[in-house]
Amino acid sequence: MTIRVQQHSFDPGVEVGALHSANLGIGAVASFVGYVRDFNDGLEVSGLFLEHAPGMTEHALEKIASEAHERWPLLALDILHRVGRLEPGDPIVFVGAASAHRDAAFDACRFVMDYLKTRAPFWKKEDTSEGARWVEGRASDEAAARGWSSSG
Amino acid sequence: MTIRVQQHSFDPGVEVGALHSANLGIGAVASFVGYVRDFNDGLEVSGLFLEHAPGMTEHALEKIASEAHERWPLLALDILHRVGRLEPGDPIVFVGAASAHRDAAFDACRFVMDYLKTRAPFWKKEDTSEGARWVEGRASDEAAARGWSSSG
Amino acid sequence: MIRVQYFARYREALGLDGEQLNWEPTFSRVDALRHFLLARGGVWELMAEPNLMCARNQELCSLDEPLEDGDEVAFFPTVTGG
Amino acid sequence: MIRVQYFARYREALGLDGEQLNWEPTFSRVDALRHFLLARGGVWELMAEPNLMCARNQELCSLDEPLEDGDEVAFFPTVTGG
Repeated sequence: MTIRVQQHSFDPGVEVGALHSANLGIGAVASFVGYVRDFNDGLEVSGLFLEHAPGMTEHALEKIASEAHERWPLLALDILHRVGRLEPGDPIVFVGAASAHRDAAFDACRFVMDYLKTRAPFWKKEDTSEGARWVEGRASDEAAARGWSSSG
Repeated sequence: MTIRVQQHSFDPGVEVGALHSANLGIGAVASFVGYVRDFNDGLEVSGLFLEHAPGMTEHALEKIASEAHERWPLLALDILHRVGRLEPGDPIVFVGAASAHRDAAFDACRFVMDYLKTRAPFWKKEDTSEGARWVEGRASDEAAARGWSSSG
Repeated sequence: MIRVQYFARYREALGLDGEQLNWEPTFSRVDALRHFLLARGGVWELMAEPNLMCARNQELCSLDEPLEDGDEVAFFPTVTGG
Repeated sequence: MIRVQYFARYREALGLDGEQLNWEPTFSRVDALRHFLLARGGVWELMAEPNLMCARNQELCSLDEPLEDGDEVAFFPTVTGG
């Protein structure tokens, strides 16, 4: 499994290709790319600063990835999260899961995203038309992450 | 929405980029790539022929895509399916769904894949170590597609 | 006139990718046409497969689908795309 | 000795990214340390926020988590990655 926290951008095609290249038994790669939007919670957004907790971040991502590997028969898993200053349209996060069949790939990809949103130490500060503000966590994200404990 | 049935290959990164380029309000692109595996149902696979029903195929894909647009607030949707002769490791299908938030993107992408598996006129004939054989539909695929009718 | 198409394993088994049949009022539904073909016997017994799928005028349909003169019908095994 | 870290909105509001506190036997759990900080009053009242999250030795934990001399603790608002 690959885990990266980095400032620079990425190409989803390269990531998907790398996931698949691991094994000719891979029949399915489900992936997700999150982007900076130009609008959030009623305000225009002109940029974003992504803070994280070095050390703790890697711990949290490894734990999430290990749990995904335990739950599903994955042949490869890739988590890449950017930090620092980002502009609208910039990709923020890539998660890709590879398996023989699509169910495991889809489930694992979504599981990792749900956990990233609620269990990994990243925080977003937006520059909006009314000044800078910290983004607050959404209750729906917390509910999504909790959903996996009961269905697991 | 983009729908293509083609013989030549594709680059998932180009597809994801094109989906996102539609709109700076896109916060999430969920995508899926299916690949030819080198092994299926207990036999080595050296190649695959993908037959389809021209005309009917485009009809079916448009119907699937329209239904996805009706169910979720999508900002872009891309379905690309290859036909003809393919080798192990070749990408077969790309489905990408773009939305403001991840739930709609994930749900729509998986919905389209489940329907593609059971409602679109494609058939696979594998070259295996014991000769050529037509791949038979899986009951689990049918169950997955039916699941969307009850949860919709 | 009814145009009938066969795909994939059916096409290969029947050695036929399609045919045109004169319209008969008994072809009131897709299932009636299926029974007509099944009655040919021999290799046509695959028309009795429980997983047989069909389409009318390029849209998936059930065997109950009504038929009209001029329609196009397709019979095929379970699809396996994606 | 306990090393305490503050992140994101907490870091900004407190004007502090971390501090070292002498170990006190009363710091038996993370929640006891939180109450100690909360008692400083003023801006420290954010330690009473219902959504406050915490970590011990770089792992997310609950406020019930036991503490030991030498541990590293972090307090922060709800995470918003992904």
